[in-house]
Amino acid sequence: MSTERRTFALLPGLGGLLKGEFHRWLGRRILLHSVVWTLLVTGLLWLVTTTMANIEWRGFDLLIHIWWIALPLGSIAIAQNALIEERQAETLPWVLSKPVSRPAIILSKVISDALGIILPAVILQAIIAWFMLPALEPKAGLPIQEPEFSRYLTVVAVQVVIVVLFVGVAVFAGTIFRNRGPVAALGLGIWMLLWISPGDVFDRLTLGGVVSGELTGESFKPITKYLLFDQALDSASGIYWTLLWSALFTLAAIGVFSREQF
Amino acid sequence: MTDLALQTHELRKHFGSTQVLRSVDLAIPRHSIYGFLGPNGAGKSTTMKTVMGLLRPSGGSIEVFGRDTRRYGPSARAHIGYLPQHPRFHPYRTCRQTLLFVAALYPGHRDRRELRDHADELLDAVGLSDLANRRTHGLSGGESQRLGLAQALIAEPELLILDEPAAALDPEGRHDVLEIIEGLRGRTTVFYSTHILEDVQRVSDRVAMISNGRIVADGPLTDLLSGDDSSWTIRTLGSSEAVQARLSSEPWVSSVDVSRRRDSDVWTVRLAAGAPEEQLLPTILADNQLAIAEFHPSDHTLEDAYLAIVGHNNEH
Amino acid sequence: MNAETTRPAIEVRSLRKKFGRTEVLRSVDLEIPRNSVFGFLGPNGAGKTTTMKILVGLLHANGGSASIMGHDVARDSLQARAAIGYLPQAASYWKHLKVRGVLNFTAQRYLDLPRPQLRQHVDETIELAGLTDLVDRKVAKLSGGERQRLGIAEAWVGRPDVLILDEPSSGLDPEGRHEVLSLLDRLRKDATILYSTHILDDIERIADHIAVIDNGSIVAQGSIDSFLVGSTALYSVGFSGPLFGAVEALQTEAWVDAVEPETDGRVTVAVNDRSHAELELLRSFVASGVSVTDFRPARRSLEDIYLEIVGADDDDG
Amino acid sequence: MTTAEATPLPASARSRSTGLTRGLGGLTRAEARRWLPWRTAGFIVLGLGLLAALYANWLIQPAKTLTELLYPFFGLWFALLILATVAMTQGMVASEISQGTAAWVVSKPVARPAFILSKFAALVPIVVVAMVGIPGLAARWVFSIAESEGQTEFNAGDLVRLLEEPLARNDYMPLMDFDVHLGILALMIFLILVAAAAMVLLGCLLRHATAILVAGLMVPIALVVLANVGLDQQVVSLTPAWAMDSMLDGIAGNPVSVLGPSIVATLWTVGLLGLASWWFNRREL
Repeated sequence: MSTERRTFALLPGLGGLLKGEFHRWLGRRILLHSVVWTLLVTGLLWLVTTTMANIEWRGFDLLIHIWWIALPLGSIAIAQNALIEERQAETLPWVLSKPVSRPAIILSKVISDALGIILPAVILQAIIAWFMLPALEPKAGLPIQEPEFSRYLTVVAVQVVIVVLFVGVAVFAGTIFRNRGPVAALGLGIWMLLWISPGDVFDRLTLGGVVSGELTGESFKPITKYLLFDQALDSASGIYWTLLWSALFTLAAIGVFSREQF
Repeated sequence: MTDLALQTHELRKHFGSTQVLRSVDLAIPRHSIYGFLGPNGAGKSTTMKTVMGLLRPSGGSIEVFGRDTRRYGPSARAHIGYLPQHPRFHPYRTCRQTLLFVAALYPGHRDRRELRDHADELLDAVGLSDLANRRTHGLSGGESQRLGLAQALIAEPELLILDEPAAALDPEGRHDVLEIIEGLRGRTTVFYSTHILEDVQRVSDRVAMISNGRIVADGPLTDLLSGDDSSWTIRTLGSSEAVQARLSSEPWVSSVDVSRRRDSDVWTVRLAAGAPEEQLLPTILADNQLAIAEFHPSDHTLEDAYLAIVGHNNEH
Repeated sequence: MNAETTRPAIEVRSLRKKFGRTEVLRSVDLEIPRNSVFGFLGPNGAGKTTTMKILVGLLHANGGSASIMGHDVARDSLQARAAIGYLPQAASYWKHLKVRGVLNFTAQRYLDLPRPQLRQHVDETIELAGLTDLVDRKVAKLSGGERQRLGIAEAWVGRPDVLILDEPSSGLDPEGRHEVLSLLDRLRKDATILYSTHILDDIERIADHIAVIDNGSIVAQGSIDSFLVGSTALYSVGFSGPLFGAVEALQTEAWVDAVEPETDGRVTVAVNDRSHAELELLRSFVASGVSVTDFRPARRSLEDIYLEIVGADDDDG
Repeated sequence: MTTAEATPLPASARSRSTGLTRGLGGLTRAEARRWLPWRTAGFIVLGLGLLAALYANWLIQPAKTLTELLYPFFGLWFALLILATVAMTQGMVASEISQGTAAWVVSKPVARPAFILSKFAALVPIVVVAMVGIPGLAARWVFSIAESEGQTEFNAGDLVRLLEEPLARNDYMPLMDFDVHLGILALMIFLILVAAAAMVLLGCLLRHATAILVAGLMVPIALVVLANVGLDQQVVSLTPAWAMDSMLDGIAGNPVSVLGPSIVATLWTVGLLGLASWWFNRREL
């Protein structure tokens, strides 16, 4: 009763909210996600590398392709829930009646979901692939190029940026839509847009220049060329810009959410 | 430190063109148990939600322990435990985890084991100890309400705001809730809304009534309950028109109202000032066939006071 | 009347239901006569909602049978549901609908009427439930009491033979409760009403039959009079002045079990025949010359009986 | 409340049908009203937006040939459509169950299969018109501009200039026959129907939204894998992957077979919906 209340926290309640979210991730959930991600990413990598003799991608380049499909879709599938789930269960007014600030709710969702994807889908898979692919070379039929470690780290960092972007987008969409459908559709639309990457200016202001590739008729994305062919990363600025975009989406989410009434 | 736990000043709220709160002035003294009454739609829940920061006020001010909630929203809420009208919880947490989650949202550090014991005590107090490890998904309305009360209490707040804490409960559950509120007397300020006037009469010290977005009565319970006592309630079985007619014709009877309640008639007989009250019973008993199930001075209850005040207010 | 029309509106025979290993309904038997108002009582978690959900086909029983207007709820669920209007405990509707939209949708599910007649029908229901000012309000924006009124209107708009209402008056203010009760009272001539509640006062006011469920079994059932008659009843009499041997006079009466003078100027009289007591108890006092100021049942009868029934059952379990 | 007497009901007012589809018509209309207008508009914007983006891509990077453009155009368009379908239909059943509105609807005298089928029935016209029809015709229009070398009322001088080089090189794929174009569109519709039916089934089986979406996203991926993995053609012909295979053929400029794959896809759709109805029928709410 007599506990002195700290009243000057920067984001009141963020610690408790994060604890709650992490508590939810811990245990069976993170295990399940790790298993599913491993099947989807390195499992598929293993399958293709060892069984499909006539495919031209079979090493780290294929890993990048799989990531580019799995990470945005997975991030959207997971983060679309962040607010919609609470809306549908009508728990937001309850949480908001506690001493928590609204930005803390948005941030706790972005941070916990991003970490919940980055750890099993990026970090874990990067480690598995790093050791698995060279070991698969005898079965693969073709030589597997091994990248420089520092470049590999950069590529992994780009994947983190991708996850943060799509989590930010999905959480933002959750503040303006009331159903999962449009939330997921907005995320998928942005993913497609990056894939199509309609031009230089767009490329420089987004990840487009780093991750697009197919439409130019070349089989390799710029980031694959960076990893395996020692080429420079054309629009590295896109990575920083994309981090900025993620921050902007998160701030927009905070702005919209702060005005909502329950 | 101010002596008021909660104070609102000319609080207003409209949704579009609908004025829900016209001007709500509340002053809830520290450590009081304050009942909040009013018809559905009068603005009780809106007032509470506005205090909790779930709705933005259209005008006026709210202070919790002397602090304006618009500037100090989260830190004001650190002193409040709130039970919404229809409590909902994260379906993936168990009842105990829900309490621990809420406790973690309040500032200040508490020993984990102590907190867990506290959570179990509260679950026991609201009668949910059997469900401590059940997920909140699929709790019945009554169970949710009990858990809602427990989570409002877990951080040991200095002000409890309870929106109809007993609405979904059976008589036993209602009794438990009243007992919990009673047990907080002198330590915590309780501001709660209810429709069950009996409950208010049992535990509140003070009552505010709201109607049409305005506070229409406010004060100690005893003030509201003092009234005239020259009215009698009689419940009879069987035909009684003759007696009623005879009674109505007596000069000292000012009115006889009869309402039918299942198989019996409930009469409300008002006597003129200075009437010979001892005459009433013999006059009625003159009819040999009339069976009388009840005969007593009308309880001047909160319900009467409520209906008088709210009904009066609604006419204007 | 032939046999078909005299059968009970709702018949439930040794209904059982388990969730996992938890037995929620052990054996529920109900017989609800047509055009009765049937109050369903019992503590939270006793099985009221589960029973109702089985009747509406939302849950499947593990044993026993139930029928509505002669239609088995498992085999002929559609016909059974066509005869039921149901108000669940926390009713939720599509959030994009307005009040009229909800009622239109439901009316169309039940009734095969041309549009203008259907509309007239919905309008009547709206008026009956006092929703006229709210027809264009989105469901999500309704207050608790308004939502409850919509729920009852929604259950009734299809003009079903049977209304199954799960706590129709919970969350309502005294006026609203009164309105709901008088609405039910008006519907009783057109429908059979089964409703659950915690508020015993509501039952006393309009129910003609009641059943009490506890721990998944029906522990008492019958017409409300059968509950009130035959049991020992206590009356409390307040007086001013002396008693003039009224106590002794009463003790000789056959319908009096005991007379206990209390310390606070009252006398408690235990009787075994309510109607005798109502006719003669007061007269006996007055005849002895006692000035009676207050005469009332010492305990609220139904609450008393309810607590006795539920309490006794809890002791067994 | 008033004491107004209710108008008595004519005896014929109670509808008596007791079939498995009782209430289907009304539920479908109610469901379609939910899709209109916003969600449908969303789909149209999405479809046309993709078209515009591809078009912009084409304008900005003029060095490409039409062959390189057509294949990704149809491929990406289809990918987007099927993903959008999956995204928009993921909550169709599951969130109604979790929010209790499914229980509300089936407490009325409607057959439970009708509840499931109405979800699907309302979707079909929207898929056909908004997601395939309108963008499909728009695409046809764009391609015919390209082929006629700008000889249309859409006289975009810049476009013609940008296209001159690849056209002059004469290495573009000629505009596909209109019936091939239609065949591709038809196969798209059938594939999307299979995906939507799969989403309905997943919505009945799974509780968690993430699980539904992930499983739903696996459906088109599985179809692509099945169509490409080099299975025996007879096995492929038993699955909707036949339609996928056939559609990819058409996109690549080969003759496209529509009838067989359409029938197989229809059978799968019916089967998935039947399974969903059966499952939902025995589910407790």
